[in-house]
Amino acid sequence: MLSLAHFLLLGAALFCLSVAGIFINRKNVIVLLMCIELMLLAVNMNFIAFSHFNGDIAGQVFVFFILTVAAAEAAIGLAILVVLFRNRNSINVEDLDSMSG
Amino acid sequence: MLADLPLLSLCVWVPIIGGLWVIFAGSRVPAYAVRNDALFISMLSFGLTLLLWRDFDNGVAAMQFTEKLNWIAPFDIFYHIGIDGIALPLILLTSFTTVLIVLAAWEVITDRINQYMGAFLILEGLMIGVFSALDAVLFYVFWEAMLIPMFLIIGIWGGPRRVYATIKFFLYTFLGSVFMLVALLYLYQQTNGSFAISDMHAVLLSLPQQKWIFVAFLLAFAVKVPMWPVHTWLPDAHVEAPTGGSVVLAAVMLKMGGYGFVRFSLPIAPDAAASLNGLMIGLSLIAIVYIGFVALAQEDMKKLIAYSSISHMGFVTLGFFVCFQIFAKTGNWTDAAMGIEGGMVQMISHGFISAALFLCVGVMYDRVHSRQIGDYGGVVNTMPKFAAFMMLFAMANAGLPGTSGFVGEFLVILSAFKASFWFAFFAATTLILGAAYTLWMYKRVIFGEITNAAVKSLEDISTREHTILLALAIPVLILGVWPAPLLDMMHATIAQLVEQLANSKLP
Amino acid sequence: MTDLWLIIPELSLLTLACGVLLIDVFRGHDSNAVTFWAAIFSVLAVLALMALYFPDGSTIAFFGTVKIDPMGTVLKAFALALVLMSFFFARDYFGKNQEHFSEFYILAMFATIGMLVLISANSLLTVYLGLELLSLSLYSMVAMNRDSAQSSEAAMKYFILGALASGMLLYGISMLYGVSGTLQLDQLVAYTEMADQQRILMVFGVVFVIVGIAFKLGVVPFHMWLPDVYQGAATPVTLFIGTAPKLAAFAMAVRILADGLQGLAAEWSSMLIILAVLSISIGNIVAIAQTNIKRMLAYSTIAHMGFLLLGILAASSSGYASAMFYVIVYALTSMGAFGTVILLSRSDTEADQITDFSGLAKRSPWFGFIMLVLMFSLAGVPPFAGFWAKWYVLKEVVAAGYVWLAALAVFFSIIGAYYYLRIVKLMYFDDSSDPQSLVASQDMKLVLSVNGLAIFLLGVLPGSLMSICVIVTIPYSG
Amino acid sequence: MQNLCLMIVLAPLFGAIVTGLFGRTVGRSGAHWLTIIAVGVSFFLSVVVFWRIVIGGEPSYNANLYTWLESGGIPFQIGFLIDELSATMMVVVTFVSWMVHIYTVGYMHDDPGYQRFFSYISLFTFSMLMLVMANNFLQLFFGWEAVGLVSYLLIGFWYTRDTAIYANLKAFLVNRVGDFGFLLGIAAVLMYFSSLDYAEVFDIASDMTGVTISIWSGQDWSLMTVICLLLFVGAMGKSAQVPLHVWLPDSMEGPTPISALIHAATMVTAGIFMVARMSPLFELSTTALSVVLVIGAITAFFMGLLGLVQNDIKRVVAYSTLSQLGYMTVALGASAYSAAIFHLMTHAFFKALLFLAAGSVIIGMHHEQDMRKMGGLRKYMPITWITCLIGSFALIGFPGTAGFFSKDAIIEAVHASTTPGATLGYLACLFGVFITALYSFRLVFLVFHGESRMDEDTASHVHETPAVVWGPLVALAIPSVIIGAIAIEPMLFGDYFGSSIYVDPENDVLARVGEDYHGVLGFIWHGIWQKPFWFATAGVVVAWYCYLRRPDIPRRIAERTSLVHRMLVNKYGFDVFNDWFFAGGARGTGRLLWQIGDVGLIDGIVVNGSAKFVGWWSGVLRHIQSGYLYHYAFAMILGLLALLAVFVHRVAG
Amino acid sequence: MSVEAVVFYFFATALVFAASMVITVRNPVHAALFLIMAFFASSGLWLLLEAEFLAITLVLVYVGAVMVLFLFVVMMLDINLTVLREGFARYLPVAFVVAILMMVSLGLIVGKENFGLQTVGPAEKASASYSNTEALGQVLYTDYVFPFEVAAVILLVAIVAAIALTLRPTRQTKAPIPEKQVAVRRQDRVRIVKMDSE
Repeated sequence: MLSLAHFLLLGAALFCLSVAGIFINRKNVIVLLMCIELMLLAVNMNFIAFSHFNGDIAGQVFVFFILTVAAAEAAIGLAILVVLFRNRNSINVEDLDSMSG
Repeated sequence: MLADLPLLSLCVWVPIIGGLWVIFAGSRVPAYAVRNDALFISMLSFGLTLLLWRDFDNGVAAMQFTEKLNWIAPFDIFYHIGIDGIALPLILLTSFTTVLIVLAAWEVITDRINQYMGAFLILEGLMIGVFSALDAVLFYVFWEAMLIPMFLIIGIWGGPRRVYATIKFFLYTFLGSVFMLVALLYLYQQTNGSFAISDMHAVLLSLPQQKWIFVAFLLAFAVKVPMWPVHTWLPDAHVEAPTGGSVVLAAVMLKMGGYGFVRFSLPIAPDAAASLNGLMIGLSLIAIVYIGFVALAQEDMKKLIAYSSISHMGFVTLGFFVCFQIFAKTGNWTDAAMGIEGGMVQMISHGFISAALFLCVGVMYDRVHSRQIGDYGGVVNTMPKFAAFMMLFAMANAGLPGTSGFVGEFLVILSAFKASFWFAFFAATTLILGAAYTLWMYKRVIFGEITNAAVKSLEDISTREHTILLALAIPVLILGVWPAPLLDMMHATIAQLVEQLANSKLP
Repeated sequence: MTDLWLIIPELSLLTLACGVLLIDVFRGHDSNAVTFWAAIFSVLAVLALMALYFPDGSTIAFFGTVKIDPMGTVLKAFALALVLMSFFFARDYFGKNQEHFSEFYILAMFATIGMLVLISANSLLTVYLGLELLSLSLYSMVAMNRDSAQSSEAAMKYFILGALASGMLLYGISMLYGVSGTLQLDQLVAYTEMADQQRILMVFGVVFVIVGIAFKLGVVPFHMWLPDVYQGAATPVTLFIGTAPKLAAFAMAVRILADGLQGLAAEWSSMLIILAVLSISIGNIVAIAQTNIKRMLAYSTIAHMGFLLLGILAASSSGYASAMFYVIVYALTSMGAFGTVILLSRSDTEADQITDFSGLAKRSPWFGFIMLVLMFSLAGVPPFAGFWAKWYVLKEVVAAGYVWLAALAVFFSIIGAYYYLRIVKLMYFDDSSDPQSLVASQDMKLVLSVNGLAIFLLGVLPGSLMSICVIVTIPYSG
Repeated sequence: MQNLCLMIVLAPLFGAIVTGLFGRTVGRSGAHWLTIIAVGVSFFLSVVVFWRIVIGGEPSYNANLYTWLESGGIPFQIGFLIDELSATMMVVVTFVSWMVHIYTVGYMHDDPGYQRFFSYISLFTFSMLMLVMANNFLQLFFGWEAVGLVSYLLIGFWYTRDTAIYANLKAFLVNRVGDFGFLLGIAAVLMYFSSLDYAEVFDIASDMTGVTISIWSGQDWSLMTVICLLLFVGAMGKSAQVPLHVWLPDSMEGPTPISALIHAATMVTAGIFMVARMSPLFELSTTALSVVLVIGAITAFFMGLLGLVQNDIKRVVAYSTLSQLGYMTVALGASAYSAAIFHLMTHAFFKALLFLAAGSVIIGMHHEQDMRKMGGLRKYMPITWITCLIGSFALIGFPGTAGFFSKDAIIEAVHASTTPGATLGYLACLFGVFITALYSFRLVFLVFHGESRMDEDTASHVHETPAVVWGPLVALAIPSVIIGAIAIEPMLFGDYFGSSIYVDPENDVLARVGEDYHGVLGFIWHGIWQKPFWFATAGVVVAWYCYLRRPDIPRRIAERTSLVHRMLVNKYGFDVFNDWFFAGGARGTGRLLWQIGDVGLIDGIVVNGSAKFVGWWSGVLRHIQSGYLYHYAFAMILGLLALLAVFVHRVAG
Repeated sequence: MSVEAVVFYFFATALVFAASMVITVRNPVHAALFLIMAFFASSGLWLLLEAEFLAITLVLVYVGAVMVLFLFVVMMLDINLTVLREGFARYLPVAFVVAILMMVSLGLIVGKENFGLQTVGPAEKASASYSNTEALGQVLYTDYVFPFEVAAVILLVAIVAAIALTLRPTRQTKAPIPEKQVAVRRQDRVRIVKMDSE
């Protein structure tokens, strides 16, 4: 039988992968944006699993909103990315170091 | 009619509001008008404090002229002020010194004179506020707010290393006082929600509690006094400050520390004070002896006087804390009062003397623009009147009987002897060291042949300077010859304080 | 229908924001002034409506997603007032630079809606949506200085880290939801107060939620975005980010922690202790080394947010009151500080170096004095409002039994005092390298003066604002 | 009586204030007339007081004037105690002072600081009167320090002279060392007697003999010994006893009237007066008396020796003063207080005389003080010569002169004393007589007799000084001769001092000496056959031989005994040692403490060090903010992990 | 092993694999494609959890819109692919350690002990007439109407912001702008500098 733990562990694994992705990715900002999508996916997995096992619809509603927000976020993120690329001609994460200290 | 006025509040707020007025209105009027206004305001507030004195009842230990208004209602914080025999002389000293400072700056300060005068007037009001606050929060607000005008005074009108000095001054004192704030907040909890100083006096505290509170207060007050080893801000601040700044620092601001001890540390944590008095006495004696030697090595007049201030303030703390030892030896608390009274007298007298000495240095500095002893010599030849005044103040600084400088030291040494021969022994070394550094400086600066052209072209003191120095000479002499009125003012209050010390506050 | 009246500020602001957006779109490129006045009018109108519909008690509306209570309304009012002030500063700044800037007002208004939603949230879902509405607007505002590489870099960093933080927040929310089975804060609190065996799971969720809150506040070690964003964004944007959203972040913290997780106060207040200590220490220490005033103020913000946490971690109604007082005073003060940076800036140069403040007291005694008031207020020196903020928070920390924490906090505030003093030093003790007189519009000068005087007045008579904070947080005392 | 006393003290004070503050207004003559009249009034009133108390037998007057302050339940008063002792002192002080005032008119004639000088000496008179008339320790200390102040001002009167301003600083500081002990003594008195009033203290003093005080832990000292020794330290300072004598020779840098008034006749005897005043205390401690005696003996002998090698005319007199003060101290140690006061009085007259004579010589020589450049002045300044000779005879104790009576009495008393150290004291006094005679007549012969060694320019100007100068010489010469014969009987052997001096019957040496006393002539006759007279005669003869007959001998002796000679010339090295050890050491300590303690440790390491430390941390910590996005994210992740580790897994575990 | 378990493990494996590839592949286009795969896999899992509406939405919205947007941007920005993955392996160990640590921390909590069948129990199967879409729809416009409106505002902001950020007047030409020239003020062009005479 599948238990809640299965889905939660899967969600946790996705979460960790996305976090690791943000950390190891040093060249491409787009991949960072993708990692964030992954992270949201992990969270959604949790919500849906809880919603299912608790028999409560609220979790799914939350996921619905997360999906909405994620779409908006992606739009703004990519817009910023475009602006960034226009200004610096690079989306290399390592180049984003004009301010420090 | 006059009796209905909130006299004490006027003493606090007239200079503050007057100061703000001088700053803001003064930017559009010529300098002489600013000076006249500032002088008028300072005289007015001095007059108001004299009225306080006139109506003050020496026989009463309780607070007088009390005023109590709601200030911060949610926490029972009141605008609660009042004075007793400890506060009154210090308030008189404050308003008196401010008049002199205004006079001393008369022609000397040309840059932003309105701000200079205004800063000092505001400072005066804040200092009177410190001495009259009966609510711990009100006290703290005045206490800290003082730093701002002082910070600016040193920083704007100071000497070449003024920035270092003023930041050091600010941070040093700030360091001390913030821990006092924590202690006050802690006491607020212990008193079940009261910031009234009298409630803090009454609350019972265990010994560890008292010790922590005592240490927190000690940090605040020891820096202000200043006690060894947290004294190093003082020489720098004094040296770099303009004359008025040095005067107010030495004459009044250092007294805040001593005042804090008698208003807070001793009555709130008497048992801690009793158990830590060895430390306090030790630090006081180190201040007296160590700093006495250090003063001897100074080449800068202001620095020398600054160090001498530290050494003299050592008597204040010695007087305050020696009482516990006396009690331990004699079992008699009335004996103990002498030390505390000696300390108080020493504060007042040091206020006059150090102010006078800094003004003297200021008089020379205004002419020669040097504070180095080596740049002078033979000043008496060109400035005989000045030399006479400075001789008086130098002698007073050396604790000559007949001047106020003697009274406090005498009383403290007498009571220190009751505690231990060696306390008195080390304290009495100031007789030698104090005379040595003061008179040696006097010798090198005033006596001798004229050493250089600058000294040769000196002009003797003007009428204005004459007035200032005379105004200081009179109290120095009167207090030396007849200090009884000053002590009468304080007896009742100190008797009450001693009673508080005698009763353990342990639960 | 009654519910709609409760959210009248949000509704009206949304309507007006859309109206302003339309005006802006149809007026074309010359729309700056019109948009500005329309935005000003909108905010004023909302403020007026709020005054008319001030709630006399706490009401939960919209099926448990919204909570309208006096605390929220007061915070909203202050947030709107701060936004209003920031518009004046922004107009002056952009006016000097001859830029097209009307999006600023529109995005700011949307961000304000986000704040209002966040402030009156009663559900974790509302918290999330309000937060995202606010954050997304802020990301784009930071990036709005389109030709600046620094701005877009800052926006990118802000965006990525913000998304990471909201991911963590969501993960935490999912755990809380999963364990308690509810998203509604008033139900959650009931659950936290009785759950025992599930406690560890709740705490697990709380950790992630705390990360989200800490990020929004800018608390160490979740503060890394803050200095870069403050520096990189155009000054009015920095000013905007540094003021009103802090109120929203505070509200978020109180809503989640107090409204929703009061039963776990023991745990989360220990977490906040760690964060507070780190923030106060690192914020103050690193600020010393800064040469850019915006960056320095960023680190100062970090330290101040640590102080704010001190009030929250007392976990009592008076603690929340103190934190509320703190955040309002802080926002007002830093508004003035950034406002002065704008005052000094000119069309060709940003005045964001600390040395640009040299000799300000001589160039303009009045604004030198205002900045002096602001700096001493930030340093926590009486008689300015910042002192009372610190005083109040410390009082609550001591009341909660953390005397050592109070001592530590004041110790680091001494270090903090140093860099504020340095500004005063430059203004008052040094001579100006720039003899030109200040260029600024009269209305902005007026706003800045009012701002500085408010700090001064609040310093002399802090009682009324304190009373307000105490009264509106009374519901938390039970 | 109170008004009388007030008049006595306030008259000179008034003179001092007026001439001091309004010197320009009153003018030069105004200044001297005013002060001379004021001190004259004071003198005559003192005589009245003396008459009433001593001759008229009125009871002593003891009353408080006002309360200086009250603290710790103890009132500190200002008041007068007029008894035989103070009445005697008042007369001596005012008389000498008056003479000096008159003399000054001539001596300071050309000095620009004329008014100032009168102001100072009047102020001095006031202070000294306050000292002797005090009825309590506090006022005594007041006067004590006040005379010190005036002494300081007067030694440095010629403030442009480096040596003068060096000397006055030194004088003040050395006196301060004495005052240091004195003050501690007063503190001890206050602690154990709870009063500073003489009468109250002396009343209960005898109850305190058994009381001990612990200074080093475990060692109990007798309270009275401690008090007396501390007080005596004060006396040593003021009365220039070894090793606190070093200031007195240097004080000769002051104008000569001052040397006469302050540094010979009055101020320096304050210590002697004080010990006599404290006799009820000193009598209770044999140890203290013994110390006093030994110190006095050392001073009397060794300081006399130094007089032999001095060439400055005033310094010779100064060392002679030191030596004579030693005699007085010896007398005190032997409990012969009246003898000490008696010698104090006679010494005041003849030493003032000698100083003024020396001053007269100096005026005559146009401020030349080196005796090697004098000689044969007898012809030019006969009055000075005569009076100086009288003074010298009095000093060496030539039978019949005032000095003879007082000095012989002291020597006899010491001889009879049983106080430990009395033998040493006796020997020192005896040999001291020889030395005294030797240096005194060395002075006389070198200055007034023999070849003139003046340069011609000086020689052409030398003349007798004006009457205003020699007048006081004469006025002082008279008592120098006769006062001894008049006063010896009542003062030493009668009940002159009444209760003002207390001597324990066991210690009463004078009573023992008095058993052999049979009138003045008998005393003279007796004296001629005693050793002191022969020692004195020998001294005069040796002086005559060495300095008139064979002036080459002294040089040869000096060469033979170069070590001793150098030691004497260097004044036993006290000055060198003090300069090096105390002055240099204190400055060195100060610099060390300042540079290492304040600048190095407190400011350098703690204050600036912590500022630097914070700055360093700031520099380090800001590198965490690397600017890289992934580091930022990493920090957040680590923060999350840490929180998880601390809160979740700790709670779980 | 039940059918559900087989399905779960299949999709879970696919999901984890796809996610791993997203963060490790060199080419962002490939990463985007793997992300799409991940979305598909989770969509499958969500079906297993009876969240049909969301599963469909995920595919439609994400794969259909968001990921296309991603790909569009990737293609639009002319990125030098070769430098993008340099030095990638260096950070792998650290990342690995962090990820493992985190996985352990998370796993200890969300594992069987707390969320196993013994504690939570299997979910109740929905009845055949149950419509996930209907259930969502019912609450969305009633209970969650306020959040729904806020979400709408968020989308509006996204539109406004995206346009405001990316739409800008192209200033490639050097042509002068007369209105700006006319509006110029003296202090914009001339600065009077005071200098001490040498």
